[in-house]
Amino acid sequence: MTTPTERNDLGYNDIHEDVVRSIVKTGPKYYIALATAGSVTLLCFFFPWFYQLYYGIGAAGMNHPGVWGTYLSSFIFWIGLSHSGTLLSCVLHLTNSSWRKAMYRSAEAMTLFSLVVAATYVMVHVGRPWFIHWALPYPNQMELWPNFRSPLLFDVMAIATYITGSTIFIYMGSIPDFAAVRDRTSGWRNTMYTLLSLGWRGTDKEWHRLHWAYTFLAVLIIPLAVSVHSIVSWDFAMSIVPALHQTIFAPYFVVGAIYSGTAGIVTVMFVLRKTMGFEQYITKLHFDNLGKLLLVLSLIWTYINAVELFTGWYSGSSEEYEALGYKLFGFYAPLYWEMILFCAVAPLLMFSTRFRTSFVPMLILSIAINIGMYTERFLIIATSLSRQYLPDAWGVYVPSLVEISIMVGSFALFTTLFLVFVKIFPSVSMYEVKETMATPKIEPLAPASGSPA
Amino acid sequence: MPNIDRREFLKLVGAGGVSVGAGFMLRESTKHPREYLIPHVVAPEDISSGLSTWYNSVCSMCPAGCGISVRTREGRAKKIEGNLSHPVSQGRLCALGQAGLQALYNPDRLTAPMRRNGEGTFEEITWEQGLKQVGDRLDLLRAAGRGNRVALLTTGVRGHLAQLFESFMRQLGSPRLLHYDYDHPHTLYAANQQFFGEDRLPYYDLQNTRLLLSFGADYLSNWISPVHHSLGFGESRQGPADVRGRFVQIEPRMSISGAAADEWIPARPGTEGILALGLAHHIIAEGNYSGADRDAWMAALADYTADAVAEQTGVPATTITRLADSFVDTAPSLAIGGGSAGNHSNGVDTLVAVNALNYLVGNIGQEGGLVFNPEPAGPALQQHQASYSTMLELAEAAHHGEIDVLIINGTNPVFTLPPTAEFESALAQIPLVVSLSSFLDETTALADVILPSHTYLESWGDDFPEPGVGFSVGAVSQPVVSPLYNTRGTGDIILDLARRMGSSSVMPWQSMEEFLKYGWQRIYQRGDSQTLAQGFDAFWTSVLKAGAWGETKSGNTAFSLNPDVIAGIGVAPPEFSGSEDDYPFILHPYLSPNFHDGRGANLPWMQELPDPMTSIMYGSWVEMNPLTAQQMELSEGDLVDIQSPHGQLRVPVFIYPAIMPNVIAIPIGQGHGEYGRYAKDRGVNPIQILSPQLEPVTGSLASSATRVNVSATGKRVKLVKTGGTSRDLGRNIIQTTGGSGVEVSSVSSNSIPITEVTS
Amino acid sequence: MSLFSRFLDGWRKYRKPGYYEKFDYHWTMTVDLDKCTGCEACMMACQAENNIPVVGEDEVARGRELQWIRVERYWEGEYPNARLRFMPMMCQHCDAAPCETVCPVSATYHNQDGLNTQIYNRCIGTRSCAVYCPYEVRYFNYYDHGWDSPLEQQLNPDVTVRGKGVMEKCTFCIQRIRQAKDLAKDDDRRRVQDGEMQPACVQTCPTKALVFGDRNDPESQVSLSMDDPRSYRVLDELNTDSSVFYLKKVDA
Amino acid sequence: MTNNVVGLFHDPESALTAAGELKGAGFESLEIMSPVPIHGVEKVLGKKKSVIKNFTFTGALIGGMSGFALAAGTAVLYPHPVGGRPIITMPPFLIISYELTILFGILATVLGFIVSSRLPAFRNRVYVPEAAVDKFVVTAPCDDAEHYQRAKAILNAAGAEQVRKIRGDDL
Amino acid sequence: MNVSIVPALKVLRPAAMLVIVVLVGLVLGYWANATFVPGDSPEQPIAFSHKIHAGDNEIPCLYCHTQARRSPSAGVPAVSKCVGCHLEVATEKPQIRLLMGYWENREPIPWIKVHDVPDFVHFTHKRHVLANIECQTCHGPVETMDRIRVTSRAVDGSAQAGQPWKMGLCLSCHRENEVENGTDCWTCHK
Repeated sequence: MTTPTERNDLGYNDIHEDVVRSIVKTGPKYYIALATAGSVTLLCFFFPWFYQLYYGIGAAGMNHPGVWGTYLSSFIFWIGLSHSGTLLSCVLHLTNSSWRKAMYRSAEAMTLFSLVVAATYVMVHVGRPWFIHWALPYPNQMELWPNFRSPLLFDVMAIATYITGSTIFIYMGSIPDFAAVRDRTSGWRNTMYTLLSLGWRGTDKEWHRLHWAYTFLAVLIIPLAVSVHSIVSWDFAMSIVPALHQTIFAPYFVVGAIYSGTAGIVTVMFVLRKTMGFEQYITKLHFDNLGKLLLVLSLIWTYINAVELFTGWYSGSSEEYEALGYKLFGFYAPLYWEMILFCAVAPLLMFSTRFRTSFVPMLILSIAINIGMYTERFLIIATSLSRQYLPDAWGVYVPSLVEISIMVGSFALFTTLFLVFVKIFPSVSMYEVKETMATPKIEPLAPASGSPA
Repeated sequence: MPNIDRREFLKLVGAGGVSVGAGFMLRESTKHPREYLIPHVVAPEDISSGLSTWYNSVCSMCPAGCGISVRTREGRAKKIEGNLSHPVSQGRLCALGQAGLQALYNPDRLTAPMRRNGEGTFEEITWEQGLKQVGDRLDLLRAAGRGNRVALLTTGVRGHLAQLFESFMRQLGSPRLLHYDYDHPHTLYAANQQFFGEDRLPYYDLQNTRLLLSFGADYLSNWISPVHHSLGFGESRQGPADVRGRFVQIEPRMSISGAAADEWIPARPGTEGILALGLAHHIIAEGNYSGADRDAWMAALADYTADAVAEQTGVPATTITRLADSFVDTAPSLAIGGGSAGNHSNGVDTLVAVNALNYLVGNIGQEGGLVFNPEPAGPALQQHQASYSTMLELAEAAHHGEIDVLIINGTNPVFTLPPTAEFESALAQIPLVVSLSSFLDETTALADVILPSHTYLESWGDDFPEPGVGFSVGAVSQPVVSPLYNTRGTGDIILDLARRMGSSSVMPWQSMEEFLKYGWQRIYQRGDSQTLAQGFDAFWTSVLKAGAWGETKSGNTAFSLNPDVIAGIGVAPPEFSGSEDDYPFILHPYLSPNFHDGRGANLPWMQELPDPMTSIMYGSWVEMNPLTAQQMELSEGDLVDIQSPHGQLRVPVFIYPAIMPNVIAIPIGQGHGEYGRYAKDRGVNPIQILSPQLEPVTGSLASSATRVNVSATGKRVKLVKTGGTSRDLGRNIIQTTGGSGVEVSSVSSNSIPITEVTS
Repeated sequence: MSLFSRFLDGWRKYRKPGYYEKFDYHWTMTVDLDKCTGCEACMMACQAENNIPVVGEDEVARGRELQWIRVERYWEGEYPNARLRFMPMMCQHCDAAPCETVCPVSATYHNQDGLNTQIYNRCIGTRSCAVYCPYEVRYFNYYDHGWDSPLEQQLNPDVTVRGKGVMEKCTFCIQRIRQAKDLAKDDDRRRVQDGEMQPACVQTCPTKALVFGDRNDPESQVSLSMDDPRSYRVLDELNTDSSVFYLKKVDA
Repeated sequence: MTNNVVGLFHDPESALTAAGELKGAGFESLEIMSPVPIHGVEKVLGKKKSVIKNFTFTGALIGGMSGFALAAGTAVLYPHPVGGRPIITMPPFLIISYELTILFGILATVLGFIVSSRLPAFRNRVYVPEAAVDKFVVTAPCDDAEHYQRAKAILNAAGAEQVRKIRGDDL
Repeated sequence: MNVSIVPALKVLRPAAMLVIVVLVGLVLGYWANATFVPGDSPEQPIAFSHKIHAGDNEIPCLYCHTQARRSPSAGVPAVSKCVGCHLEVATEKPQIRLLMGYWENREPIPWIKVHDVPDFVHFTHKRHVLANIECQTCHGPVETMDRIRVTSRAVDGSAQAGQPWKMGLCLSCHRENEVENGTDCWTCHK
């Protein structure tokens, strides 16, 4: 087993210090970043949203055939981004991969916050968000309940479950670390961590219970995560719109989600590494492994895309044929080819180990992949709705300024949440990193090329 | 209880207080806003809250004269539908008729009398002021024996309002009573006069016809009585179980009727009459006409052989002979002509030729052919229809200072006359221009005094549809709502002015309602003994209730042709102003299905109703053949300059698959400079560039005889339209049957095309 | 207990597909394409009857028109043999409607008259029904549309004015159906008679191309019309089991 | 309140040895606090059985059933037929059941964890902050000085860096 | 070192107290408004008493609300209807003088609507009256009220004073009586 740390001379204490410092010591740069992200959120996300609430959803660019637009593609994007964090973490936990341990906390946080942003997007998307509670099952005097046959309601249930599950999962994994931070803080922080850590002491019994609870959660969350994105795909696939009504959509969405989520992790890893001083914990190894994963995912994704085109073409159905042809050569074609370049062609660079282990190229690629994946979601909605059964009702949808602003703002919202997160949660799991290290000795080990078990 | 120190306690008390207040306000804000129940002071008989009341009346949105039923609730008109018992509309109504509600509730209505003040703007005045100003002037002129310096220009009203106008002008001693409408079919009247010797339109029995040849008449959209024609069309198509009527449309640009037809035949603009004579020639040459005057016909039509006609019209000779043969073989059949075919320099000749066609196959006076109408039951009137040249005369008289007062009612000549008529400057020469319009249209905007009239839904009136439906029909238009604004009925205004001129002895009626009742006495007298026994009041009530009155006396069925007519038959090639080299395209302006001659443009519903053929809303466009557009490298939305010898317009292009390559078409109706917020500054008005070409017989404007050239501007706009792709791409969405080789089960099918036409 | 028995009762009854054994009335419309001239009187009638707002030029340019019934136009052939065909397209009131299943709040469902309902005040505006509808006849209120005063006085008091964020569509003039049933009840009549009630579009159609009635009544005009050999349903291959039948255009 | 003897070790092996010896010497209720989970602790302090899996299973079961009951029950309470499907439509309701199975499973697991690990701590249990950083700590309750001395000796012999006496609340 | 969460909870106690006080305050304020400032019985321009008319004098409801039997709306009587009796009856009372003032000025009386449902509810009086449902079932014991106040029918069928109409109440009655199409949304919402 390889250790995740770059240097092998780190002791338990060093990690402890590094992580606690990342929480307690806050420089002006952090505040500047937080203020910037916060104000961008307000200005680009909440302000346009309130404008839209006041005047109606017409503030966005939706129209008659294109009743869905970027709000829904952003929703899928964020849900997709959420897919790698907790899911990957669970899989790696169950397979006992040690390289997971330095990165999984922030990956899970990414899951959680992208889910929050996605859930917010549901509110942004619907025409009358002030009645959104009608989609929740609760007893009311109208004796009306939501329609449990609707794929949208599967979504509601799945996302609610996924948010709950992810929150609990990240929290549970953090309890020992909260306890560790608790001992080093005072004042309100101490109060907070005392409560968050629930009085954790690290006894053998507690570790044992935590281990099992954590494992069960991981087992439960893997099928959940797969179901979540399948269900999101069913919002589309259960319609009879040409090019949406496809059986391959569930795996397509799941793979796409993991793909974009993994790319998102690479981006977040890079940023954390640079800004939080985690160079020792987030290493080339992580990028290398994530790169391999990305490469595999990109190949699967490309394959599914090819299959989608092939089946559409082979079906001989005029509607399918037209819709797919429109995707390739119609109004939105530049976006399609951009997507193919970013998501299918560019990732082939990762066949090179040198590329995988270089930080900046990986960052650029990961961002490109996510741009491509956003485009993919946009195209799924925009092209299919533009070319449905009745040619007389065809039309084109173009996003409005409000939509673009809210999209930009959603990234700021995500960043804001993440910035708050890094000051509350230990963004590297201390105890699991310690676990992978050699047992502390009085004299630090001499740097060695091999790694002790 | 834990210890709480004083400060803490005060803090809590404060917070508690604030939140109690917040809770209080929260509840306050959730309370239902206060609504009121406003009772009547005295309960009216015909208004029951929560229940609809229906009133029958007459539509005035176009000259067809459909009967309407208006649904009202709580004294407000809610919906206009066709009156089931009215023989013209039979319960059906077109889009424009239904949008009449928006004329009533139009936010841009004139709400009170107005006068132009020194600064050139309008200021509100009282009715007394306005009527006094006009009445005094009229009285002065009448007293001075200069009543002929007064002109009354009205839209084509019928019935007792027309009679009222007539007697009013008679009191003034002025012959200048002009009924002017852009769309009035002068040439059709003239052609019928010439052929049948009757200055009245016959009834075209579409319902029973088995083959209709329409030469340019857009009978389903704007021609004479579209709703009634539509009823006939539907009935002929799929009414009887065993036979299906066949419709053929001949015109340079496919109209709604062309789209509905089974066959659309493009003929060069202005050559429709030649084509009709070509058919006639073939019929006679094939020996299918055996009348005594066959030789005279043969002589008159000698030049119109199929090949010669094919050359002139651009319609293949085979098509001509095929049409002619089926026109003979199918009985009853009917040929109608009008619209653009009548708006050429040879308009009257063309329509005479169409009548000749009917004559030759014996369609005249036949069911399913052309049926003569009896004398309308309404008051006997002289013809006051003003053609283009009449309007020119009026303008000239005004320029010469011969007109002192011009009263304008409901017509908008500034919009519907080409600028070459110089009507606008003529208005400026007239010292007192009085408008009785409900809206500030282009003409009213130039008036000196505006005495706004009720809309038709607020006022009394009556109508005797012209042409009738083969028998006499009349209907009373009654107010269905109380007036919204400080306006008065046109008839009431005229009566008031008459009183002020001291004409009370001749025109003693206090109101239009009274005058109507007086006039309808005469119609009541026509009734049978049973009706007479019940008295006039019962008759009046029943007419109001039914919304229609009619009697089944038909017109004469016998017809003999004046032999002189035959010799005069012949259609000259159309004349166009401008040379073909400079102006390679022929402009085909057509009445918009939505706006008619522009009168519907102030109705938001009509503005947002897609044009049936193109789905365009809210604007103007020029239709071009795809090949022409391809040659000129134009595509949909490209702005082009349309230049005629008399003006220029800038319009976006719409590629129209069914228009002749050298013809471009622009709908009339948009391009208003006034006429309220919905109409103003939207699109273009093709009348603005028409050449003042006349039809020599009637003096009407040959509006389809303008040549233009088209030049690209390099600019583009996005056409506002609802339709996406107008090809079904083999998806078989609109399915068809029939033709040959299609198996149709025979039981109870009303769908098998029996009328086989060999093609 | 009653809740439980209701549930048990329902369990037996409600597991059959379709749920309704028979619709009380099965309102159906036929559109004779051979008669339709594309005059759009139906569109105007619908707009007037159902308080459909005018959205304005800018909104139409963005593709946000509201038309419960629209006239689709398809060109065929090229000049000089070009033909234009019209097809009125309104909510098809499918008995197996894709739009109904997807609504998360049951704002649209099938009622016992065989109608595809749309309950405006329940709608939360997910617009998914519009995506699922293959006929694209569901229209969305992107804004609160106003009426320039006094145009609001023409509003039909029997039809709710829809606010922003609400989906709307053709109802077969449910207010008229309800009123006809109401009157039928007054007369101790058990059923609404054929022709007693017509939606606004059918009522006004100048060529009588539209026919409306109860399919359950074999004598009704619409039943006869449906049985015409020309009858077909648009996009029937999608198995939406729609209640609007089109009669093929005769190509003669 | 009880007194505890607490030994701090630098590595887990010595802590485990010390714990084993303490146990051998008759000390009960031993605890090992550590910054990371230690392998082999069960060999020394005896096998632990967790009830969490029972919680998870029960929760999931209840979740699945209540998910279906929720979907089917509410559908029956106010039937809204949609798309020609039965009121109780199996496939979608099974999806709802599936999601609720997982949701309740997760919630029950958390409950199981809280119950079985006796968290959150409302009392001040014996604790050594270094255990959260890098020390492995063995604690044993000892009532009197004699016990304490004995334990201290054992711990020191096992290589404890420090031995302390800490008062802590009862569990 | 402390592991117990109790001290931390104690630290949070003031904040928790504040939250509790605020919540209690909100509820209290809401309740106080709902109870003591009833908007459900507004003061009318004329203090018309249903108790005197419908109760003491036993005038049937439909005598004045003539529309209820044939229209969705029950209607309020025209001023002339009031005057019809009060030209003779109780002419000297101040409220009647008020009424005559309106009559003489030919002004309608701006009655404030008490029982109101949202605009998207299309309730029809006609069907309910023809089904022989007592007016009191929905409007409460009007004949005992000097000033009319909002009343609704509770699920058990009793009158519920001060409570506005809720959809559940309509539904429960429709279910109980197995009204034809009684639970079809389009019966009331269209």
